[in-house]
Amino acid sequence: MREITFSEATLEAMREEMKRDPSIFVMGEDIVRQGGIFGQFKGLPDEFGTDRVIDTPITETAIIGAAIGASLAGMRPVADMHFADFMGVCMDEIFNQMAKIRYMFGGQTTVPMVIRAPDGLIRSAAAQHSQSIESWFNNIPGIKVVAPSNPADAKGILKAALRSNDPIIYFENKDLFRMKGDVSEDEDYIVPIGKAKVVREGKDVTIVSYSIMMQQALEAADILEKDGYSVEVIDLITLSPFDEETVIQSVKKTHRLLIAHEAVKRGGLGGEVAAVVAEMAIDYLDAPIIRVGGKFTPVPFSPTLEEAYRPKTSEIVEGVRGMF
Amino acid sequence: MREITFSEATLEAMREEMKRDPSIFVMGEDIVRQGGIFGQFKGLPDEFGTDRVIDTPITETAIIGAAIGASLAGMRPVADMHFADFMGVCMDEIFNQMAKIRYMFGGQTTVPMVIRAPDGLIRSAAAQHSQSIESWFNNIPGIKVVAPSNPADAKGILKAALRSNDPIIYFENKDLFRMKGDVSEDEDYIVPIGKAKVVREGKDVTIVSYSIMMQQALEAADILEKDGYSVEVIDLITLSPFDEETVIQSVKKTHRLLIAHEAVKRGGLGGEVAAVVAEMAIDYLDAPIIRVGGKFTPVPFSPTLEEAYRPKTSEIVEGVRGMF
Amino acid sequence: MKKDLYMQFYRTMYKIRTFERRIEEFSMKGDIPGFVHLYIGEEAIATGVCANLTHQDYIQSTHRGHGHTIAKGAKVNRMMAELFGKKTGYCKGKGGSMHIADFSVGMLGANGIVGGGFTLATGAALAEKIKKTNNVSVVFFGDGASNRGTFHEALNMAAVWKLPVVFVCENNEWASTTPYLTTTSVKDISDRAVGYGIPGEIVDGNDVFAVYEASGKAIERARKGEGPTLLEMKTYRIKGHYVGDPQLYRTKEEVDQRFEENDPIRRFEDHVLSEGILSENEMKAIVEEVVGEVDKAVEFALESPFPDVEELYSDLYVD
Amino acid sequence: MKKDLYMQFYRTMYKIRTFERRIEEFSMKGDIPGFVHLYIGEEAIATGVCANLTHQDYIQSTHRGHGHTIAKGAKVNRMMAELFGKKTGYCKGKGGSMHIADFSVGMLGANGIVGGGFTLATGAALAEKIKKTNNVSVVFFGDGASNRGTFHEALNMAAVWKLPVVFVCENNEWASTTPYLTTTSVKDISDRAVGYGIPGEIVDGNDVFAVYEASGKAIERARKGEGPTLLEMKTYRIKGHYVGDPQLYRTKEEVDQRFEENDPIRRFEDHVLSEGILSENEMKAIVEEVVGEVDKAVEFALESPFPDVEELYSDLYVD
Ligand SMILES: Cc1ncc(C[n+]2csc(CCOP(=O)(O)OP(=O)(O)O)c2C)c(N)n1
Ligand SMILES: Cc1ncc(C[n+]2csc(CCOP(=O)(O)OP(=O)(O)O)c2C)c(N)n1
Ligand SMILES: [Mg+2]
Ligand SMILES: [Mg+2]
Repeated sequence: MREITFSEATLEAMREEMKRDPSIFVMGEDIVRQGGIFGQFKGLPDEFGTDRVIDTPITETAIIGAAIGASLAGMRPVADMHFADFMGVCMDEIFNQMAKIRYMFGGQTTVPMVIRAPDGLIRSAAAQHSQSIESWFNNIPGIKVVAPSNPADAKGILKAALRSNDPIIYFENKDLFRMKGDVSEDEDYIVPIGKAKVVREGKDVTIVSYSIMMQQALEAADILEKDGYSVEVIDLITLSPFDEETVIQSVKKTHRLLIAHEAVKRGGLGGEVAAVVAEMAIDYLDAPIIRVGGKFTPVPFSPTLEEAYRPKTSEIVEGVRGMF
Repeated sequence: MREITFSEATLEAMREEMKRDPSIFVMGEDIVRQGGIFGQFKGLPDEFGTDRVIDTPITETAIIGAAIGASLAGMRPVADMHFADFMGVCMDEIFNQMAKIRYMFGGQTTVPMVIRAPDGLIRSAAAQHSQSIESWFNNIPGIKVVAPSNPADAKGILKAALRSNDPIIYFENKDLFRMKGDVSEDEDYIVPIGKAKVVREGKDVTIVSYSIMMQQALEAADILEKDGYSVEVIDLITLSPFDEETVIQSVKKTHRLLIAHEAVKRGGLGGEVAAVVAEMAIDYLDAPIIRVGGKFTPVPFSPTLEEAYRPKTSEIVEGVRGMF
Repeated sequence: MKKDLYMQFYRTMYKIRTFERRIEEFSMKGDIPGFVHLYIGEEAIATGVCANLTHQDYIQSTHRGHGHTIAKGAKVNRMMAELFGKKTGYCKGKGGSMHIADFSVGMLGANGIVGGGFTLATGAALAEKIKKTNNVSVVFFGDGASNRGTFHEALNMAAVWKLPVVFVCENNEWASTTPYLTTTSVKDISDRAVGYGIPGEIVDGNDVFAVYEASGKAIERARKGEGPTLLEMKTYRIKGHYVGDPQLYRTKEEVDQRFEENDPIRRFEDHVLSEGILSENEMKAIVEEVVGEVDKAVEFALESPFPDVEELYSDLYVD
Repeated sequence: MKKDLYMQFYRTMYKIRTFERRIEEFSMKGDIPGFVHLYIGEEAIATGVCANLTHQDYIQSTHRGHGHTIAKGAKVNRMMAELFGKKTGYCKGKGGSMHIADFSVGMLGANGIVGGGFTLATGAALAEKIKKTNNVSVVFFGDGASNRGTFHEALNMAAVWKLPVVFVCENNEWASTTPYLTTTSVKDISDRAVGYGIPGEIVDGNDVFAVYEASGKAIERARKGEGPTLLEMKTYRIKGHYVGDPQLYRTKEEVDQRFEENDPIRRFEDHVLSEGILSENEMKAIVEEVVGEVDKAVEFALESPFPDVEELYSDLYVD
């Protein structure tokens, strides 16, 4: 264990897995000379050559389409999206090809590939470079979606994704790339896909979150602790299909639920979590299910507006206080 | 009033509004010679000429992009998607341009346009021609989404959409096109965007649905009536942003809620409806919130599998029975 | 050698024609569910191209994919079963006509998305390049598909990286109900090769020999690592866009005339007979063999069960 | 007449240069939020093209959009305010550098999506065709953007329908950190015009006269209903991709040399001086005027308030 950044943790996962498995390669824009916008691919071209670390044209459609085709031909492509905001460009490839190929061809093939998609707010990147769109994919059977909240999980679940035989979207929050944390040096350190983690145990209320909002969730838990509330915090890590069992067990214990994410609240993943609980465990609930998320607007540019858009620790704290 | 089909009702709306407003034009694939796959544009080329009724190349990206551009230049384009399944091709244009242009440019312009998107199951059209993807757009601020369930509303809300200054996605279920019903001949017959309709009043349970699943919802209500349950049925009509008030009022009265749609249940619109109620009216609920929707798989081809995929009246009936 | 090849041409073309005729019949009766697009009149293209390929090579197909699938070596019985939605079909009944595929022979799938195959085929070629094999990848696509953005992105990528992929346009003059020149900005789609610095060639798509030769050259070029080629096969869509299409947009006379003048199978027969390459009897034997095979496929499909309901949930994820 | 035009060229180019230098300075200090892409060294393109346009004509711009916006006639004070995220900006602070726009002069917006403008400009041209005006639409785009599928779809559509739109490629040899030939399959992007049956032309993008003339011809052609043109302006990106780019992928020497050889403003000055079209004094007066204007814009921006928090919820829907 040693402290490294989230970005370095993903780099380590790539390096270790590319060494293990020659069928892994990575492609995207500005990887070779820049090492990725967030340094997340730095050094890979030198280590693995430009046959396996590939700069593409600015063609997200062809990047994802080619990754799919390469996976059908036995490779394990990693496709970098530059910004998650550009996934609209290749949405057809993602939902009509990648997600469906195994199923609609009756299991004749697998589509082992990973899409890396940096998402979230970053200082005034504005409407087309700040989005978190994970909830769309929750409605698309055939894809798995993960979103780690810290360097250790970033490494562990990226390694799991690189070893998986299913197509996986790996959302990595842009602002998290510089986060530091202890990360295992074990080359088989895996964070399993499909399992949520109870990162803080509590008795009075469950906060479900993931990715960068885990920071606000934990901060809120600290504040609420001082108020005398015992807060359980769950990090989903896998967003689709998410770990319903862990959430339900927690709510059965705490009787209260708040879900927080940076993505727009309306139509966000929180709705699905709330709905599952309202279906499976409503009798255990002693308060309304509260969701905290981005406001229902595109992300505005000006710092004052961006700050108004951003979901905040105080909203989580107020939300929980209102339950008692 | 006279009985016409859903397809004819949309045609009437187009014809009347195109006569009223010369800035409306329509473009898409196979409109001129075929009149649209579902006959929904039949006769328009003769009446309005091929300047205003336009056959495009097979380029959904350019269709939506050009519609956006034309709307910025003062027109009111209607863009036909052929099948809603193809919206992935132009998803970037839909969510990064159409939805955001007014907002991110500070209200300098409007983007008055309508996307017509035939969706849903139709006899074994399989994985890429059977989808209902409305829930994605619920997470995208700046778009309004409507989905009528019968010929009268089809006409009324299409006219409202054609007169609106906001970008609107009009989902029309493929199997509904041949549905017959009474439709107003009033040229100003408008079904307002943003308002749900209580189409059947009841006291014991609220079923929220829309589009083709309204048929199963009403059928289930009949069956349940015989069991002695008084069922209220709400047709959302506008899916995003949906009419929260009408749903909440109903649930406050009936204390029970089931949401049904043909789209995949997980990540579907039902989750958002459930979450809103679990946040705003949980104290009124006497039972779990049940959702009925498509199974979590791509739509399979074979009739037996397609039938297994399809959400059914019996699931609604069972769901409600389980609440008591 | 040459004779074997010619017999193979005939067998494949005739098998496609026979298969399609039976499909048309069952589809008209409503026995085959879903949308069905027939390859009748275009048989020489799939046949001529695929004769240059091994099972280690890949093809990507279209919504009009039966011919490609047969030409690549798939079995008609499992294809037929798939089109009927049966458990014994290639996709266990989950795919149907628009998603027919046989991965075991390198047939990576029909595609319900027009232009969906360009980038996938490019990716398969990229994989082979990384793996340093000399396998190639071929993508079939229509005149209509040639206008999609995926065409441009894939050709550019394949050209820059010199990938072993061949782009085969089947210009049948129609995209659904639309004459291609009303939506396509060039008469010869092969002209578009200029924009990628790669060879582009016009080929008589109803002449199986010409198709075989031109695609053979392009495939050889790809195998040698010299990069992609754009081939435009000129042909004509004989049937409606889909089975059941009322075809109000063109006259029966036009179609009949085009077919009479330019049926690729008739042209082949005339040629081999007049050149004395195959005899009437040899051809008759092939016809009988092929018709028998398709008849058996129909039986197989009709006798096969529909998939069990539990099958709905399988094949979604591996892990 | 000619002199007026030349003075306008100088004023516009110098205003862009001055604006960009100030933006660079404030952006480096962290006073300007968000990503900023500078147009330094490419001023002749926007200037020469837009000199042919009226406020009824449209342009679609890119992430590198300040130059286009100024050339189309927007006011630098409201631009500056927008880049600072202020309430008085063109977009009330909601857009910033990547979404600068002034609809009142026909500037339909910068675009954070590379290649996002092709189809929008095509649509604006379609609208004008339907309305039977003779307004035109121009879309600026980079060498990198020329590989996107939207390029192909828009050029095909514009060509088939003979729409009044001009496609202006700014080939500055770099797409972010990538030399264009490593991702673009043709040396001359104008070659791609062949694939759409439209004229394609290479232009010296650092020669404002050449730009003015070539784009004038293309715009005239568009106005007359003869359809689109693809122009490739050869230029070079003098600054980093964005302000703050460490530029590890090229040497400072290379950049300095290219700038020295080919600064479009210096070339203009040399030309008009040597031809005796403008005097040193005339040019100095323009410089002073422009610098004063930009200084005032900075003051305006700095003094303007940030938007109120309630502004977050406005401009989402009209109805
Ligand atoms: C992206 C997309 N848009 C539209 C369609 C509907 N569609 C199916 S086939 C077809 C025409 C295709 O024409 P072409 O590419 O020439 O192939 P052909 O049918 O002539 O073989 C259309 C428009 C589709 N399946 N996918
Ligand atoms: C669809 C999309 N993909 C990637 C990006 C990230 N990106 C922004 S600018 C740029 C390079 C653009 O190069 P070019 O088109 O040549 O324009 P230039 O910057 O040279 O003016 C890239 C890759 C983006 N904004 N949009
Ligand atoms: Mg065709
Ligand atoms: Mg460039």
